[in-house]
Amino acid sequence: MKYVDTALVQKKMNGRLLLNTFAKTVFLLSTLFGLVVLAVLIYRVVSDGIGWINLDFLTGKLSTNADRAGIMGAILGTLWLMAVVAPVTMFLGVGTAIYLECYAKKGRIHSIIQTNISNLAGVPSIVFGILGLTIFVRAMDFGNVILAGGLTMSLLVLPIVVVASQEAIRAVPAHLSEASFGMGATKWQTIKNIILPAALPGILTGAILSLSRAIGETAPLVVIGIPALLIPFPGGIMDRFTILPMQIYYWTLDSSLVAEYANLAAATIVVLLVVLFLLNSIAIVIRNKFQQRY
Amino acid sequence: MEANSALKKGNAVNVREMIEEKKSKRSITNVLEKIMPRVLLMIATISVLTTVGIIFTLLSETVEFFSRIPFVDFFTGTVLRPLSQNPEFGVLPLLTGTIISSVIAMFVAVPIGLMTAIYLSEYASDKVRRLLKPMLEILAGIPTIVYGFFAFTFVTPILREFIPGLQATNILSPGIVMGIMIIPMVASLSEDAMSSVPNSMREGALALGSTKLEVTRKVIMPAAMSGIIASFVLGISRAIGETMIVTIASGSSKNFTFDITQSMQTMTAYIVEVSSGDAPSGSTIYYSLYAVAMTLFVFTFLMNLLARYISRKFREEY
Amino acid sequence: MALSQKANVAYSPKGGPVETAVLDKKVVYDTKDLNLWYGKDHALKNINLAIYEKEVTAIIGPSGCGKSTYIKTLNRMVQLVPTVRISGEISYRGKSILDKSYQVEELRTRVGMVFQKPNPFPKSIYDNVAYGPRIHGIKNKKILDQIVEKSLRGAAIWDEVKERLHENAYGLSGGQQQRLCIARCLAIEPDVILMDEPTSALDPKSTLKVEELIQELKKDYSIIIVTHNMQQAARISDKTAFFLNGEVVEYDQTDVIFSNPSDKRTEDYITGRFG
Amino acid sequence: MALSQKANVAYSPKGGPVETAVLDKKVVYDTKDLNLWYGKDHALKNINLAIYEKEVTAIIGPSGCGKSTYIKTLNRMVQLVPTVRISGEISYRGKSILDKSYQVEELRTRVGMVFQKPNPFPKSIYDNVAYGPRIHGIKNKKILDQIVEKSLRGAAIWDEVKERLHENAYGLSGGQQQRLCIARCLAIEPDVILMDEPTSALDPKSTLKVEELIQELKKDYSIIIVTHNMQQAARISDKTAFFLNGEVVEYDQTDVIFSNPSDKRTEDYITGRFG
Amino acid sequence: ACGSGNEETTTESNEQTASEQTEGNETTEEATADLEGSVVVDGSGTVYPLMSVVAEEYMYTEQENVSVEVSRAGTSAGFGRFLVEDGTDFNNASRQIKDEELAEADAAGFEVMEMKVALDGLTFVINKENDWATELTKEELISIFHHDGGVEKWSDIRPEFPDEEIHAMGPNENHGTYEFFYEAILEKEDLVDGVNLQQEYSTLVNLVSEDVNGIAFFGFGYYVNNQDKLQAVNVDFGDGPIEPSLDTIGEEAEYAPFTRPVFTYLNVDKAKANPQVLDFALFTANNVNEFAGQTGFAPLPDEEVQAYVEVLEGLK
Ligand SMILES: Nc1ncnc2c1ncn2[C@@H]1O[C@H](COP(=O)(O)OP(=O)(O)OP(=O)(O)O)[C@@H](O)[C@H]1O
Ligand SMILES: Nc1ncnc2c1ncn2[C@@H]1O[C@H](COP(=O)(O)OP(=O)(O)OP(=O)(O)O)[C@@H](O)[C@H]1O
Ligand SMILES: [Mg+2]
Ligand SMILES: [Mg+2]
Ligand SMILES: O=P([O-])([O-])[O-]
Repeated sequence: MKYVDTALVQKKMNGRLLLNTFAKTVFLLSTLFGLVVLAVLIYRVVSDGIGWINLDFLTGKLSTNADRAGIMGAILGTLWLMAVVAPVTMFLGVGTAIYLECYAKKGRIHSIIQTNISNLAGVPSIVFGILGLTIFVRAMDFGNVILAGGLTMSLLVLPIVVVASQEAIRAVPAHLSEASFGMGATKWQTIKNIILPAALPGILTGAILSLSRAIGETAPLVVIGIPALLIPFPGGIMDRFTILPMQIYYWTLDSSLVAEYANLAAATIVVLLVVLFLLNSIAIVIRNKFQQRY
Repeated sequence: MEANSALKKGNAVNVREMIEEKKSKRSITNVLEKIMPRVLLMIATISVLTTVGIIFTLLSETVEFFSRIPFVDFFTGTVLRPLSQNPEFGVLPLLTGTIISSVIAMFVAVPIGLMTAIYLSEYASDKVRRLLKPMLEILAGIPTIVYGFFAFTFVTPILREFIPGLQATNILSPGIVMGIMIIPMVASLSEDAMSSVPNSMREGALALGSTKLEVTRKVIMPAAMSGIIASFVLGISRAIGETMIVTIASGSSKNFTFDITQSMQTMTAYIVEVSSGDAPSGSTIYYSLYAVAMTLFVFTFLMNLLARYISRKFREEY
Repeated sequence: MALSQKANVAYSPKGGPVETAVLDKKVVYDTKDLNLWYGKDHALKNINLAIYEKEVTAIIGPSGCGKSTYIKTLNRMVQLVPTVRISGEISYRGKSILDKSYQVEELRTRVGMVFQKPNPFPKSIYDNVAYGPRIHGIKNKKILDQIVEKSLRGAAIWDEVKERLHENAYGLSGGQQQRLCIARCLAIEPDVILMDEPTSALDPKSTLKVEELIQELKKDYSIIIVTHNMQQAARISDKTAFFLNGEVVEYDQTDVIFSNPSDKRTEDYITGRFG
Repeated sequence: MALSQKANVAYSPKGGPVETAVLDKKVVYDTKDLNLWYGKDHALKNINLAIYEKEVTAIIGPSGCGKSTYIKTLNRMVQLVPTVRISGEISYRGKSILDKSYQVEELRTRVGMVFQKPNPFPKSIYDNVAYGPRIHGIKNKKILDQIVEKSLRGAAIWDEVKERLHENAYGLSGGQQQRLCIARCLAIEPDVILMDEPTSALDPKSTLKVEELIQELKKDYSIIIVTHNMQQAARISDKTAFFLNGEVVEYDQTDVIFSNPSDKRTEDYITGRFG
Repeated sequence: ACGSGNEETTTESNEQTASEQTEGNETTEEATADLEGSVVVDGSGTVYPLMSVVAEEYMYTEQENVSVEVSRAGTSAGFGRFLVEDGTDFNNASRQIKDEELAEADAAGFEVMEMKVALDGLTFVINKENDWATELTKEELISIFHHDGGVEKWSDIRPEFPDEEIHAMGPNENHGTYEFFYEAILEKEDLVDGVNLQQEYSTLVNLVSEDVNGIAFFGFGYYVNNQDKLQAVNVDFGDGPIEPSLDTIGEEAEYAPFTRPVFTYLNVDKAKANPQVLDFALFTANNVNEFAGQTGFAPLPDEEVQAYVEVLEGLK
């Protein structure tokens, strides 16, 4: 007895194939949707902003006067912020990763820390802002200075560095550390001389990605409080500061006060995107170039 | 080879002796060996302390808030007038704002993200995938402030062409843009889930004469469902916590409404508003900041737990 | 060994015309001058083979000789590998399947395949078997029930699973899973069944069951089976092809191959001198 | 086979006293009633073995029989696996190394190890060899230079690499890498060298080189070598232990094991009847 | 030169005023740059455009080593930061300080000096396409925002107006503008239900510019800079409709009922302790009139400003 009617199957086949082709097209279009938005976004920002980008804009001081306003203060603020975030996250992130991967027994402490890190990664950035405001700005009384902002951002991006470093450390083949132990090296010697150097490209990649996240974050700093007008350049970690995204934020808000501010905001976005693009390219280069094949 | 052993005998360097000799000096190594685990444990504890710090700061001020505003009033109140002469603190306007914007975002991110994932995992050739995936990841790396600007100056005006009643600040436009921002996250996590369905499953289905669409719908997606759903939940969590897009593009009206053409405020935007106002500590509005932040924290925390639970509990055994 | 029928030698090393089999057996697959490359890797070299209806054809050979590649060419699954290039011709029931115009989906509904590792879908036993009929548009619950039962019976696993049709297929043992995969394949009533080392992941008892099943199935289906296990080939197949380095060294009646091979390399392989 | 010396049988299945070797050979390692578990998995069962100075001791047996586990116990590397539990005793030069009080780092500076897959560090050739001396506190550049040269000569690779000492070790061929690993091990002038299938990842030519090297090294070092390859054991070792399922089935002079084994299982293994 | 589309009309005339005033002021052009340190200014968003320009000018031309940072949390919120120990140096305000607030300063142990910096006209703005509500009486305006005004639709005001719902908007309670409106104009009666109160003036500008039925109030400066997007309601205070302009929003002028002074408050103790704070206060007093016009404020009478200069000189 035949249940499967070959003629019927044949008849339905064309419809099924058509549906498949149709779906494939729809899926491709969906994929392209995101890219089209990206292109539009970049085009918009660049066309609004590119005319305003020149050396004076990049190196000038902030001003209420759109024609002479510059973003050097925000650039320096961003750099200073990185100067806090980079070492702090590297220290905390890599330290935590080493502990988790090399020292912690797979037990309670390990799982507490590990779970905690993945939870921390999901905490909204603005909540970190409140933490920073309460702890660094107020309780420790730093005020709304670079150090307070930097420490807040460090905690915010810490999970990124930890997870990336863990992966990098885990990717160092066991036979390398075994060889080191086999020579009578202690654990710390092995970590320091073998594991960390081998994991470094991965760690750096993670660190750069975390920096690029920190550079783009605005919400925590809004909470911490950044002055709308701050002209002098920051000169140290205890100075007040502004950063590129905050400048974009204020200029966007004030575009109703002075229409050109919208262009300044766009120009600043272009600068910010270029910085991010460079950082990510560096990360990719490091990943591709220095990744050792064992 | 004989030369080698000769070299060994005649050699001035006696490594063994030197090692023995240096052993006395190796106290630093030994000390390091002892203290490093502790130092590293301390470093690792900082991430835990961060969480504890978050919970502690939020909780202590929240407790004070609830001593002034009854718990029930806060969670059932539909009026939020924190700065008014006779303030009212109902969180429902913020909750609806948050939920509505997240739902809109997911309406964008779920279908597009999922279809993107399907395309990348099931249809695209290796070459195309390697090209498209990093480009999509750029989308995830764009600062949210840029999206806020985009929503406010580009998406809203376009939408207003089609939706006449749409206000200049509204929840729809930031919702859509948040959705766009979340697409790469949903796409990438779902794609991971689908790519980890073993090839034997695909081959089995193809060998029965299925089209790729059928393989995807009937075999791959059911098998990867837990990962896919987890990606949605994480996407929602991300949308709930997103701040700058809504702050810029949805204004700060505290309407309790379900009309997406209106300006609404989310929990995150409320926190921005109150803290840009820099409420004097001690005032109820100051404490309300923490109560709202606590609510937000609990919300996203539960979402993250849920996502983890789903992807762990319902992981398919192949 | 249960070889009873006799047929002419179907092997034609020079690609010349293949002699028709006696006993009214028709050629299902005819392969002519087939060459296949994975990128630069020449995996199949000048294959010429004719495969007959309602027989079990075994393909043996050492690892990497191209056995899997060959049978995956028969339902064009091999083309899922993007780097694959093919020349030559395979005709199935007289139609050239390597033609772009030949719909693979249709080919695959007529040619079932069973894989080395059992690969049931992560669904219920019932849904596994009903998968094929469903995608081909059969929705009627009653008919599906009948198909599922018939296929599971056909795969000699009905009695073991009839009480738990709606449980997940992963609850079955490896041998049961493999028979389920065979049932899944039977459900679309194929003409040919390709099997790539279907028992290599199974314990001896399950292997025996599947071998018995194959003997049963050949009444209705043409079966091509790849195996590492020469005893198995000898036990269950009617014809055997010996592959080496992508070439067909010898193709003949199974008893001929195992008792009186004409090629020295075949003999070496069968007597365990390499592979 | 280059076996010239004769020694008494050192194998003592019942764990009784091991007879001392003639020819003034001292026992380097003495293993008594060693048992080892990976979690619940009983990987070594009642091992009793005495290993002698300046000899090559080969350990053979089928895959999974515990060879690697055993030699990794000798420098306590096996304890890097967290689930490992050990009972019994191993003494090295008279001291019990399984004691917590015995410093593993010290043990490992005296007992070098060479692994199955060449595993140079991703550093320069020089730094690879200098690694051991450096971690043990030798910083003096001149002394390091001497050590590096001497060790590379000792591992018979000096001439091939002397021009490129500061290039990355991954530029070397597999066989060179393995000899580099041996050089790295020699740099701290160990007493014993443990080798876990040191040639299994190498081509025949490199294998030959390493085998010659081992013959050379045994003048100065005691060598314990795990190998899958029975010909290799027969070629290079003085004594051979045959492991099966975590037990020592037989331990004797290599020529005895290969020509006149006392256990049926040993004979089956050596003649290739299993494994 | 920081206006948008309206440069030709306002800015040029302001520049003239500015240069005239500069002649009378010897201090302005000499950048002595002998002071350093920081001056922290917070408070009113209304006053922000004026004070930020003053601060910028001070840093460019007067003391380049002094950092004057200007924030704009809003008048009341700014007082929150000002009236504490070690708070901000200045607080801008678009309303007068309250007695309770003064009491807080006492409690914190410092003296506060009030300086008027300019005059601002509370401006009601409507959409460009709104052609019916361009002239309203003061009472009609109040009825739109008053909770008891009985007005929901335009047609409730005058029957010939469209039968459409009015969308009333304004700055939120963080702002002095709100409080001025609430206290001085609504006489502490609640605002209409459903009024849309925003933190950012830019949001209000956008909302009204895109909403035919919208009406919002804020400082004149935010209107001046957005004349291309908005139109102002001419208010009839009884003697015919008055258009708010720099000329009409003077203290004695026709728009006076909706005119209010805007202030900055100085922490006197800090001024005494920190020369740069005092110096900036002096600079502000001396120069604020010069910048009032271009930022949308009417300047104060010269005598009034001069009085501050004398008081400040006395603190040295
Ligand atoms: N996807 C692929 N890409 C590239 N080369 C492949 C691929 N699959 C198989 N090959 C190569 O083609 C040759 C034949 O492989 P095939 O899998 O057909 O061998 P086989 O006879 O089935 O071996 P086994 O008994 O191990 O399954 C081998 O050299 C193999 O390396
Ligand atoms: N890290 C581990 N954890 C758990 N079990 C292990 C581990 N390493 C080895 N085993 C088990 O211990 C037994 C002995 O393993 P071992 O690696 O010593 O075998 P071997 O003789 O070296 O085999 P091969 O020749 O394959 O290297 C095996 O059953 C193996 O599965
Ligand atoms: Mg195969
Ligand atoms: Mg081993
Ligand atoms: O910003 P305000 O001037 O209204 O306080």
